[in-house]
Order: sequence, then structure tokens, then C-alpha cells
Amino acid sequence: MSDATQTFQNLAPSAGAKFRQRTLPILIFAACLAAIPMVGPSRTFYTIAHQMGINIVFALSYNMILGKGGLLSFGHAVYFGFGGYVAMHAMNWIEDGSGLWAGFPVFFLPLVGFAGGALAGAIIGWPSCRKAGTTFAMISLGVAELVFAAAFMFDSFFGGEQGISGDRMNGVELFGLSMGPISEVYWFIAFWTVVGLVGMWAFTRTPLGKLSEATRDNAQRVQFIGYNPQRVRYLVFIFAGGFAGLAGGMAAVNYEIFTPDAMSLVPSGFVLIMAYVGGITYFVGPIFGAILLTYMQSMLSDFTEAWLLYLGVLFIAIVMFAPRGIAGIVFGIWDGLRGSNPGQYIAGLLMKLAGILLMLIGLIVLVEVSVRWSNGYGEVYEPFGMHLGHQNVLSWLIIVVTAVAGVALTRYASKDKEAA
Amino acid sequence: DTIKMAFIDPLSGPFGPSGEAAYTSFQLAAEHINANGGVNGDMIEVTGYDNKVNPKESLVQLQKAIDDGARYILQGNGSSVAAALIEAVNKHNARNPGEEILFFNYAAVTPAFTNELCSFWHFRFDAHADMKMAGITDWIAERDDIKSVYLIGQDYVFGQAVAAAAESQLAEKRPDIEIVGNELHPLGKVKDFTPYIQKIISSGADAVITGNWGADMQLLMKAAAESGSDVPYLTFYGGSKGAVSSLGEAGIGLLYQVSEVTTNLEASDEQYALIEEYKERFPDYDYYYHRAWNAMDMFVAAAEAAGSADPIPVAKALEGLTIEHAYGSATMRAEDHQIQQPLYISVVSDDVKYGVDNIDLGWKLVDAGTISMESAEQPTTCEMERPE
Amino acid sequence: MTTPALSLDKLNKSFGPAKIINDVSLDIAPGERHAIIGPNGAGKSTLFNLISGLYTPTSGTVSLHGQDISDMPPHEINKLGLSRSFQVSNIFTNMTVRENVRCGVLHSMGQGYAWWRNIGSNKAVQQKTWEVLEHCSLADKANVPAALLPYADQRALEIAITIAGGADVILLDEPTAGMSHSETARAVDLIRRASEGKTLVIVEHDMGVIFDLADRISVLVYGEIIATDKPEGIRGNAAVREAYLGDEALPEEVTA
Amino acid sequence: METIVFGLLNGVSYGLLLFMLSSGLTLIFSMMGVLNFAHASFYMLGAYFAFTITGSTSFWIALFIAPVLVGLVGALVERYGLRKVHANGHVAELLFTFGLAYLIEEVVKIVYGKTAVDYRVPDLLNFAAFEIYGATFPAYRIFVIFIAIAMLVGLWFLLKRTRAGLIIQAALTHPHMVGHLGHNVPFIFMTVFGIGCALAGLAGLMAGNIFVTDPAMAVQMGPIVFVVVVVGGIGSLEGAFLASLLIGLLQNFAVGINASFAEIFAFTGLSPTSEVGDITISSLAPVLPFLLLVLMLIFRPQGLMGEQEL
Amino acid sequence: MTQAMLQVKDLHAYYGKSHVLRGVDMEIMPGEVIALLGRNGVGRSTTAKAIMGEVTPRGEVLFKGEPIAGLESHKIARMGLGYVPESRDIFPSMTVRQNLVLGVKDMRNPGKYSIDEMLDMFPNLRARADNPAGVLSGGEKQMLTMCRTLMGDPELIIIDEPTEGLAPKIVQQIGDMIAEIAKTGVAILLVEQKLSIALRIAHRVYVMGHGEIVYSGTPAEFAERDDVRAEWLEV
Ligand SMILES: Nc1ncnc2c1ncn2[C@@H]1O[C@H](COP(=O)(O)OP(=O)(O)OP(=O)(O)O)[C@@H](O)[C@H]1O
Ligand SMILES: Nc1ncnc2c1ncn2[C@@H]1O[C@H](COP(=O)(O)OP(=O)(O)OP(=O)(O)O)[C@@H](O)[C@H]1O
Ligand SMILES: CC(C)C[C@H](N)C(=O)O
Ligand SMILES: [Mg+2]
Ligand SMILES: [Mg+2]
Repeated sequence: MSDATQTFQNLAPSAGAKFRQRTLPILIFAACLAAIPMVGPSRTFYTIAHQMGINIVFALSYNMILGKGGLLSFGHAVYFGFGGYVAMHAMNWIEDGSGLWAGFPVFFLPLVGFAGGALAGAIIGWPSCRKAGTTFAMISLGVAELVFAAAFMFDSFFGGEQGISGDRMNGVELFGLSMGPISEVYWFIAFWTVVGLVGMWAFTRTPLGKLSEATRDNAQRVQFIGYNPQRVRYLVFIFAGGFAGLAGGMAAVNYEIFTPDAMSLVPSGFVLIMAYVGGITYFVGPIFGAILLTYMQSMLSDFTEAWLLYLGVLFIAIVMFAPRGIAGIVFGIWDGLRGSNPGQYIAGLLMKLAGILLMLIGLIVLVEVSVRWSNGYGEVYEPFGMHLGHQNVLSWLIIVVTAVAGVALTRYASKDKEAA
Repeated sequence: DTIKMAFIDPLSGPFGPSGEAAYTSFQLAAEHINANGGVNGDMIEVTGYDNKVNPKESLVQLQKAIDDGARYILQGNGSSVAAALIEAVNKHNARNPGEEILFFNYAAVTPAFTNELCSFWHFRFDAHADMKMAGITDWIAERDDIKSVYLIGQDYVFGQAVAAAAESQLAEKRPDIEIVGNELHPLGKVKDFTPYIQKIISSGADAVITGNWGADMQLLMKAAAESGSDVPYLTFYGGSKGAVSSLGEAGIGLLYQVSEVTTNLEASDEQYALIEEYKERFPDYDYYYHRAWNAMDMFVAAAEAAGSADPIPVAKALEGLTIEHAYGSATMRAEDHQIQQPLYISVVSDDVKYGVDNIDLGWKLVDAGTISMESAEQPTTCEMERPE
Repeated sequence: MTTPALSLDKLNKSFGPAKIINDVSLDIAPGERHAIIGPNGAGKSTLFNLISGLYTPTSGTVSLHGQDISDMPPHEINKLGLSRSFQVSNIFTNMTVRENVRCGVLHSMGQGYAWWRNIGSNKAVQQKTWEVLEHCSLADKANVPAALLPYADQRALEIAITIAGGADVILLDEPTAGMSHSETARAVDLIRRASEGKTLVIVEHDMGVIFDLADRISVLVYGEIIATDKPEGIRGNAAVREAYLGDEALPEEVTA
Repeated sequence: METIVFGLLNGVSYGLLLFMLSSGLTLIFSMMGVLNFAHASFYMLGAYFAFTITGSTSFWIALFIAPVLVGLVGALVERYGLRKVHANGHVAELLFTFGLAYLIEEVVKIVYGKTAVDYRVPDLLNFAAFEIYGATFPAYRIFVIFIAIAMLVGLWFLLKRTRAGLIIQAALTHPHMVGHLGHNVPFIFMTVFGIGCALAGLAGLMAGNIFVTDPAMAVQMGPIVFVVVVVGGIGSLEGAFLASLLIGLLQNFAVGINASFAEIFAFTGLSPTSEVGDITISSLAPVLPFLLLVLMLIFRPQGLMGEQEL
Repeated sequence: MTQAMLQVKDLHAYYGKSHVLRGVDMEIMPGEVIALLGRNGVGRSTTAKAIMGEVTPRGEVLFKGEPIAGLESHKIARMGLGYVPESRDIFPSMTVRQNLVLGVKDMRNPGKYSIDEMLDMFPNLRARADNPAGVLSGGEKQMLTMCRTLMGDPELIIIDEPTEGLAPKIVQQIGDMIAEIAKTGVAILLVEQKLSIALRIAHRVYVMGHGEIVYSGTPAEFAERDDVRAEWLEV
């Protein structure tokens, strides 16, 4: 038996591997976060970074139920919203200094958000987690609309159109942070992003986390190893709600306002897209998705009005051609590079990339020319000093040639790969 | 350098046209100012930020605007947004001394903003709801044939303020009038007002008072036309895009509006030229937001008086400033930063110089429809904190 | 007389008008290896579904060690010590083999729905997982994702998950379906070892397996048990031969 | 009394519009198992196409061309998009249509602008059909009712009476078998998707001028369509019809009722908390369909007339 | 030498990872009735499905010399292959007549049988022509599926377990019917478990075991081979 004992330990990854694969990435991530303020970033940078932090936690929490739990929800923003609202109210209680709240630091409001989100998850999850699959998806849609519409009726909690706002510069100061200027809020966001990330990562390593994956893969079988899949789903759902609420609490402190729109289908759809584009089969996928999409949302929207169109194209392309998302692509490339024939792999990859790039150029020119044409303000798309109006033959030439060449090249590259 | 102004308002969705109409007005005003040499030699740049009439989104856009270097915020579409902006601007200015920003509110008319919620950083360039409602109720007070009134409005601060003002002012001026309906509907979500119109018809009301604007105004009129309703509509924003054309001929003599000007008031040729230039540039819209010119002109006057385009000196110079504009004079009351100016009640008519919505109907001043600056003035409870 | 490990009493199951299981009564003693055979669509899998709680009987009772379990949900029944496998492999395809088995082990190790502790930190769980893997000759494939296993190994994993929880009554539904000869032999060996000292109920079409393993055999035809006997008895039972082989035209050759 | 009559009239005409919109989705969902999230986007396309065609020709030409165009777009989407995703399961399909909804909305914004277009009721039908309790009922709405009923009959006939309908119905439960009989199931699916989209397009054409033709119309209608289909029962045309009427009536009656919870509670002798009491029945109107959806899914997942669960 | 109607060469098929067909070879000549025997689960139905394109085949399948492996099923059907699956798959809510209508591939160019002729041939069905097919008895359903397939004018029909779950008398009837159809020149691949009927009507038998053909011969030859039966068919 002693023999077996030795071997079974070898089955699990070694302590070194564990450190390399699990602890190290998180340490690096945290170190990056800590290093950022040293380079003296701009206001804009902070604004986006905060949004990213919030979205990372939100998207990860969504993936607890979609990726790890196999439940497609169209209403995850409800829990984000509940968490945010509860935190918002708590912020106001802190300001009023009423009772216990007088001594509660604003810094810890995300915990209140967690409680709010988890509570909402516990209430709403009770009826909805009895089902899975499409039924669950439809219930989540119905609940989302229901809560959103009801939010305009209960003004004392949701604040109607105007929402609830507050002031984060109250209560006990922690770590010498007044929480006023944006650069101080940064530490708050960074801290809770890491907490959320570590918390959700740890969750995947617990029995419940594993059971959640088992229930996703095969709910029927879970019954026959002694677990009630409904209960597994329910518990996971509460946690996902809690972490969404945590993100909501972060948002409450960051924006100091919550409106019912935070619970509408739009943010619910956005978090779905973030998680899916990032890659729902990987823990880190949603992080990629959150970073990319937040960036697109805030920066791309400055460059082009049609950024949502690009987002739609990106999403559909991912659904059709890369269902494992960005993370899948990244890890796929990584594997390819370490595969048997990296040289050939790189060649194929470059060819594909070139093809995609060409298609992208065609698409961008098409969209940008059209946008300006449709706006009718007589503006003209002028990349790299070119003058691409809608009456310019060159514009249409670029569009057609690049698109055709791109498609052809990509096809050729994939054929090549298959043959190999 | 350039003076950056951020226009934070809806540029898409059901209230997009309201935002666009104002955005184009501010841009044209800025162009003219720049063409005349700018402000102390500096050029003005007005950039649009779409907020979808959502307060939270507005704060995101505000942040962006500040990051982009804007020191002046222009907003008007929606008091819910304005409330959030006032608060955010107050906080920003408290937390970032030296980087102050000013908020020029050109249309969000909830009275509280220049009363209990007043702020040094906020200036309002439109008459607030109590002022406008006073105009309407004075007019009703004279009309003995109106015995019952139906109130319909949007369910948010502004709509609530309108309803409250109507109730209290009518109770005072015409206690005999019965309020047969007081309905608030969701903001920008109703697509078919037919059931509401039918409720109005069955209530037998003699007049309807509404503060609706944007699509909510237009669709209300569309449903009224379809249901053949013939009650008069006393509105703040009958001038919203599409409202007049939705009613068509049926609107003549029925659709009223109280506003700071209409294009059919007497004016100089210069002003007529401006109206025509606007129409030429933006054929989808009509010259409606005269207050955009007022706001910009007052800004220029203040900045020139202060000799600086920095927010604090400009704000101080704005207090008590009076300008002459195309239709008379306007004064920024120092106490509460509420503009004071005459108001006009007009009604849809086919006998006008300028039609709206690209049809021949337009707004014509009603008899005794001019409300002087003095009678439009309302007291304020504002206690303002001013920086050193 | 000892209480039977598993006892069916006048069990009936209908889907709408279709009566699939018809008055089935059967006692299986502790430690017995019992086989159920019968033509396609006879109701064998349905019977398993009734016993394991996936379906509730239309009438009649199922008892486990004398306790009525007819109306219990599957996970409750599982907790009482009954475990089953499936005719079509029913494993957690996106997990590794080790994780699959570990999921099967968790409950019996008192891990419950715990979310506050690391799954890897419990030595007993790891130990038990390892034992089961070893037992089912899957240890060398422990870190392979289950979906990538060869078919025969998936079937072995199916059995591994079934026995991992340490149940003392085990139901196997066609464990060797789709396996080649040599794979079947390996599977039989595994089943024999895994059911040591336990009660086993097995459904199989492969008669070699049945006669090799079973202490007793029941023949189910159109929802009714037409015979229950020792293997030799079944082999010689004409009714069974007819029902199962459908060889009624060649009676004289059957005796050969 | 007036409330009841008005509620009935408006409820029925709104309900029938909903039916037009959801019948296409019912068709697609029941045949292909695809919960088409972009369905309302095709409805929007119908309205915009109708607007364009009406502008250059007339409403009556648009009436025929716009739905066909939308149907073609739908068929292309099926052929070059959905079919590829099909192998990855229903969730992938659903996500595909979800992304498609985004895409269509953005394209519409680029082509037609971000605000509403002025798509009007044709002059020929722009008159009052009759007057009742001082309010008139527009002729166009009668036209809508008429078209919706024609559509119900037509669809029913198509599904139950023709060989093509037989094939479609058979492919619904036994796609493989239908293939073995020599019928081209993928082509059928493409056609069905096209027809479903065309129906949505027709609904858009009819409704775009009653309501508003703007880029938000899809998002606004989308969820309600799901409510109809799910409440009606998967794959049941009759169910969808019933559910549409039910929701139409429910919403319109609710708007007409002034009572608040406080009054209702007072009537039953209970005392509500102030905020719940302030809620009026009419303000509940937007919530009701979703309440119905959630309750239905929890207590009767197969819907009103459906046979199987979602 | 006449061209074979159907040739199957080294056919493999998988369900996910499980290798169900491991190189099946067989050949069917025009007008021939072939019985495919074997124990439960050896892969007979899978063979039929792989030929018909319901399961992805690997290997070669030639129909009248033309490769059909991997084609979509409707194309295979249109080339002249009929298939009666194990699950029968009648359309239960449609009438018998409607079921038959669906068997016709092209309405403008119907096959040699009209619906009336079909119903004349099977008086049982005529009596129920306008009833929903769902109410038919098991035997009648089996007849209906075969008639439906005949409506499409196939040159080869693959019939999977036509007698499963049927009473002996009906089994007899179905057997006669198949023999009847064969006489019209249609080749038949009969997947059967019941030796009696298989041996009565087949011209040749194939025996399958573990995804391969393990024996082939005429019924008379097969009758001599107790060893094959013992190893591959019996308990
Ligand atoms: N949920 C259900 N609803 C309706 N009928 C069912 C259901 N489950 C099984 N049946 C029917 O019950 C009968 C028995 O099925 P079962 O799966 O128990 O057979 P089996 O003996 O296991 O056959 P096999 O050897 O092919 O596995 C079949 O006719 C089947 O169609
Ligand atoms: N859809 C499927 N998925 C996975 N395995 C399958 C599937 N269908 C059949 N099998 C397996 O493939 C093997 C061959 O099945 P097939 O249906 O071809 O057998 P058969 O010889 O026709 O037997 P019978 O019809 O008597 O059950 C069996 O082991 C069966 O369990
Ligand atoms: C644009 C305006 C009509 C806005 C409205 N007056 C409000 O205060 O909300
Ligand atoms: Mg079975
Ligand atoms: Mg078979």
C-alpha cells in the first residue's frame, strides 16, 4: 500500500508545477497591477482600467455559470445590479453614519455587494435552477425583464430613472485612501479584482466547483454519484450571483451611481459576449474577453461610431470559427508553436493572419465609408492620407480586392493545414 | 488653444432627435463665434457624447469628456441625467481643485436644480417647470370653458415635477377645475399611446397638460390623431420633432406650447437669415433651440468680461449677466443661476412664416400669449456655496 | 431468511398507454450476482431506471435492504448504497479520468457540497480515487480527458465511477456493449473483481459474459419475467430460447 | 364598459401583430430547434425595407417585395451562417443569432441612421374606420387584423394541407426519415428559415408605421416574441395565436385600469406598504408578459398548447 | 458479368470514439435478397445507417458502380436506395395516405406504383387509409413503411428488422410481402434476427460479428454450418 500511496501523490501535479501553473500567474498579475501606477498613467488610463477590473470580475462570475456550470443566462446583470444597489445604499448609510454603518469603511463595500448579489441569486435561483438548458435560459430572460421593469416601480430601492447615487468619500478611511481622486480608487479596484479572481479560481478547486463541472457535463450522472444536480446548480448560482454582486459593489464605488439600466438585457448580453469572446472553456478566457471588450467599448468608440458593428462581427466570427474564444486561439497558437513542426505552423499561421488582416481591411473600409456616407455630414474616411469617399472608385476597389484576396488566402491556408 | 465643450446628450434612440437638434444648434453657434474671432481669440470646439438618456452612462461620458480635456459640459435632455451630472460635477470640482468644470444646462427644467439642489457649478439657460407651468395655468385661468384637465407625463423627476406644479397651481388659480386623470408612463418605452388617448377621451377632459418630449410627445400626438381626439393639448414641448406633423391639420388650434421663443416671433433679418441657414444645414430639424445661442452668447460675454475662459472666472462673470439677444433680453440670476426671460404661448397654425417638420404648419403666438420676464419669475430657495 | 439486498414487488411502469414493465417481482440476495437478459425493448433498462430512481414506478415497490425506495430521487438512493452504470457511456466528458473518479468518490468521503475547502487537500479522497483507478486499470490514464479515452476505457471508466462511491448494490447496464472479444474478457475480469462481496445486477446481451458471471439469471420479455433460474436451468429452458433467439422455426437444431 | 371595448379592440389588434411576428419564430423554433434571437431583427428589417420601397414606389408594392427580401436575407443567413454552426449544438446557434441581432441593428444604424425614420401608414388606409365612445378606430388597424388572420389561415393551410407542409411537419419529428425518402432536408430548413424571417418581415412592414421604425424596435420586441412562443407552447401555431391574443389583451386592459394596489388591498381589507400600494395596475402592463413567462416555465413548461418541454 | 447493385468495401463507422464497424465487405446483385444476420449490437443496423448516410461512413460504398459514401441521405435516396429503419419512423399524426404521399420523391414524376395500387395490394392498409398512422398495429406500421418506401421506386431496399416485436403470424405475412417485392426485381438487404424468415426468403446470408462479416453463403450452405451459428448467433 505504501507503494500505492507514493504513486497516487505523483498523480497530482507536483508542488513546483502547482506553483508555476496556479500561483505564479496570479502573482504576476498582481505585480503588474501594483506596478502600473508607477508609470504615472493618464486619467483616461485609470478610467478604462477601473472599468476593466469591474468587467473582469463580472465576466468571471458569469463564466461560473456558463462555462463551468453549463447554464446560459440572459440575466446575469440582475445580480450585478442588486449587488451594486445594495452597496450604493450602504454607501449612503455610511454617509448618514447611521448605526453600525458609521464604522464601515467604503473600501469594503464590495463585500456588501457580494451579499446583495448572493441574496438575489438565492431568491431568484430557487425557482430557476430547477431547470437547465433552454428552459433555464428563457427563465433568466423573463426574470431579467421582470426585474428591470419592476425596478421602475420600487423607487425607494432602485431610484427610478435617476437611480441611486452616493458619495464614496465618507466613513472610515483605510490604507490612507480617501477614495476621492481617481488614482486612489485604482488601489481599491485592483485589490478587489485580485480578490475576485483568486476567490473564483479557488472556487473551481473546491468539491462544489468540481461538481458544478460534473453537472454541466452530465447532470443525470451526478444523481447517481449521490448529488442532487439542482442543488449543485443552485449553490453555484448563488456564488455566481455573489461575485457578480462583488463587481457591482466595485462599480458602485467607482461610479457612485446605479440606475435600473444596469440590470437590463443590454449589460447581461454584454457580459455574455465578454465571456464567450474570451473563451468560456478556460478560466482565464473571460479575463481576455473583459479586457478586449472594455477596450473596444471605450477606445474604439472614439475612433469609429460603428464599433458595435465590429463587435458583432467579432462575436459572430468567434461563434462560427473559434468557439473556444480568444483564450482558445492563444493556447492553440502556443500548442502549435511547441508542436512537432513549428516552422510550418508559423508559416500557416502567418498566412492565415494575413488573410484575416486583408478581410479586415476590406470590412473596415466598407464600414467606415458607409458610416460617413450615411451620416451625410460630408465627412470622408481618410486613413493614411488616402481620400476614400463613397464615390471614389478606389474605395470600392480596396474593399473588393482585399476581401476576395483575404478569403482566398485564409481558405488556402486552412486547406494547406488539413493536407499536412 | 481651443475651449473644449462636451455635449452629453442622447444622439441615438427614441430621444436621439432631441439631442441632435440641440447638438446641431450648439455646433452652429460655435461656428459663428469662431468665425467672429472666437472667445478672447480662442476657438470653441463642441464634441458630442451619446448618453442614451441614462444617468450612469452620462457619468461614464462625463469622465471621458473630462479625460479629453473638456471644461464645459452642455446637457439638457432629461432631468434624471442633469441631476446625476450636477452631483458628479460638484464632486469632481471638490476632489480636483484647479480642474473645475462647469455645467451648462440648456433644457433640464426640474425646479429643484435651482432651488434646494442648486450649485455654483450649474447654470440653467431655460425656464424651469414651475415658470412654464405658471404660464400655462395663467392661460387656463382665463378659459372658463375648461372645467376638467387630464395630466399625462413621463415617469421621472421632470414628469413628476410637471404634474405637481400643475396640481398645485391649478388648485390655487382655478380651484373649480377637476383633475380627471394624472398618469405617469415609463420614459421612452411606450410605442403606442392609443390606450392612453382612449383613457383621456373616456375621462371627458376639456384639456390635457403634458410635459412629454421627444418620441413620447410625437407618439402621443400620433395616437391622438388616430383616435380622433379633439381636446386641446397644453404642452412644454409640442415643438419636439414630429409632433406637429403627426397631428397634421388636426393640430391647428389644438396643440399649444410654452417656450422662450418661436421662429415666428418678430425678429431682425439677421435672425431670419440664421434660421434659414440652420434649416439649410440641417434639413431634418428646425431652428428650435434658441437657448443654445443664448447660452453660447452668455458664455462668450462672460469669458470676455472675465478675460479668461477658465470655469471659475467665467462662472463669476455669468452671475447677474444680462445679454440682448434676437428676441429680447435675458439675465442670469446670480442667486440660483436660473435664467430669467419672457416666455411665449403659441399654438399650431397654418398661417405662419416658418413651418416645422417640413410642412406648412408652424407655431403662432396666441393672443395675450406673451409672459413678461417679471411675471415669469419665480422665487428661489437656493443657498449657494461659492468658492473663494 | 436474510432480507434480500434488492427486492422488487409487483413492479409496473407505463408510459401513457404503453405498459413497459408488467408486474415484475424479484428478490436478489446480498452477495448474489444476478443477470437480466431479454430481447431489445423488453424493458431491461427501464427496470434499471425504476430501481435507481430515474423513473418512479406506476405501481409496486422497490426495496433496498428492506427499505422502500420506490419514490426516492436517484441521489437519495445512491446515498443508501446503490449505484448504477449506463448502457450508453455516461461520463463527465470534459474532465480527466482522475477527476471523473474523484467525483464518484467525493460523496462517500463526506465532502458534501463543500465550497470552503480545497478538493485536493483531503488525503482520503485522493487515496480512494487512486485505489479505484488502480482497480480498474485506469491509473496510467489518470490525467487523460475522458472524452479522449478509447471506447473500451470509457466503458471501464463508467464502471469505475459506478463503484467509486463504495455502494454495495451495483447495477450494470450492458457493460460490455460495443467491446471486442479481448476487451470483453478484460471487462468481465474487472466486473468480477469490482463486485467481490457485493450484490451485482447486470444486463447483458453477450451470453458469454452472462454465463461466466451470473449466479442466477432472469429473463425479461415484453416487461415480464418469464424465468429466473441458475445458468444451467436457463440454458435448457425452451421458452427462453424461443423468446430470446426467436428461432421457433428450427426447434430441432436448437438442441444441437 | 368603454374600458372593456377599447381594451378588446386594441388588445386584439396588438395581439394579432404579435402573432404575425411570433408565428415565424414558432415555425423556425419548432422545425429547427433554433431559438432565433435575431427574429425581431428581421421584423425591423421588414419595416425598414418597407420604408425604403414605399418611398420609391408605393406601400402596396412594398407589401409584396419587402417580406420576400427579408426572407431572402434569412435564407442566406441560414445557408452561410447558421448551417455551419448547427453542428456545435443549440447553444451555439442561439449565440449566433444573438450576435446576428447586434450586427443587424448596427447595419441598420449605418444605413438608415440612429433615429427613427418617417414610415407612414399609406394614405389609402389613413382614415377612421368607425367611431365608438367618441374615439375613432383607424382603418389601417382593421387591415392589420385582416392580414394577420389571412396569415394564420395561410400558414395553417400550408402546414396541414399541402405536400410541402407534410414534408415540413414530418421533418420536424423525423428529419432522417424524411431524408431517406429523398427529400432535401437542409434545403427545407433553409426555406423554413427564410419563410419564418419573411413572416417577421411582414410583421415589421405592418407594425413599423403603427409604432416607430427605429433601430431600437428589434430590442424592444425581441423578448416579447419569446414570451409568446414559449407561453404558446413550442411548435404550436394555435398556441402562439392564443398567447399573442392573451398578451395583447392583458397589456391593453392593464393600461386601461386605474386602480392601484392600495385600492385593491383596501378592497380586500389588507393594508399594503406605501410603495407597493402606489403601484397602479396600468403601470404593471410592461411587466405582465414576463411574469406570465416565468410562471409558465416554472409550472407548465410545455406552454399552453405545446406537447414537449422546451 | 452484371454490375453489382451495391458494393461495400472495407466499411468502417464510429460512434464518437467507439469503433462499431471494423471493415465490412459485401455485395448485392440486382434482384437479390440478402439477409444480414448477427447478434444484438454487432453493428448490423449501423451498417445500414452507414450505407444510407445517417452515420458517417469511412470506406467505399458503390451503388451501381457510383460512389455514394458520404453523400447526403436525400441524394442517396434519389439514386434509388430505399431504407426502412429499425425505428420504422412512420409519421404518426398523418394519415396512411399522407404517409404514402411523402414516399413519392417527385410529384411530377411519380413512380410505378400509385397510391391506389399500393392500397389494393394491402387490403389491411386500405381499410385504414384515412386514419392517422399512429393507431396502426405494429404489423400494419411495418407494412406502411415498406409501402411508403416502394412509392419512391427504389431499386434496392434496406430493411432493418422488419419483424421485430411482431406476432408470429404477422411475421409470416411480412415475410411473404418481402418475397413479393423481391419478385418485382427490387434487390433487398434484409437485416434480420429471426433465422426462420431470413432463411426462407434470402438468396444469400451474411453473418456479422464484432463489426465484421464473419460468414457468407447460401441458406442451404448456412444450414450446414452449426459452428457458425454456435459461435456468432446463439446463446
Ligand atoms: N421514457 C419513455 N417513454 C416512452 N417509452 C419508453 C420510455 N423509455 C423506454 N420506453 C420504451 O420502453 C420499452 C423498453 O425499453 P428499454 O430501454 O427498457 O429496453 P431494453 O430492454 O433495455 O432494450 P435494449 O436491449 O435494446 O437496451 C421500449 O419499447 C421503449 O421504447
Ligand atoms: N447512437 C449510438 N451511440 C453510441 N453507440 C451506439 C449508437 N447506436 C448504436 N450504438 C452501439 O453500436 C453497436 C452496434 O449497434 P447496432 O445498432 O448497429 O447493432 P445491431 O447489430 O443492429 O443490433 P440490434 O439492432 O439487435 O440492437 C452497439 O454496441 C450499440 O450499443
Ligand atoms: C429636453 C427636455 C425636454 C428635458 C426635460 N425638460 C427634463 O427636464 O427632463
Ligand atoms: Mg437497454
Ligand atoms: Mg439493429
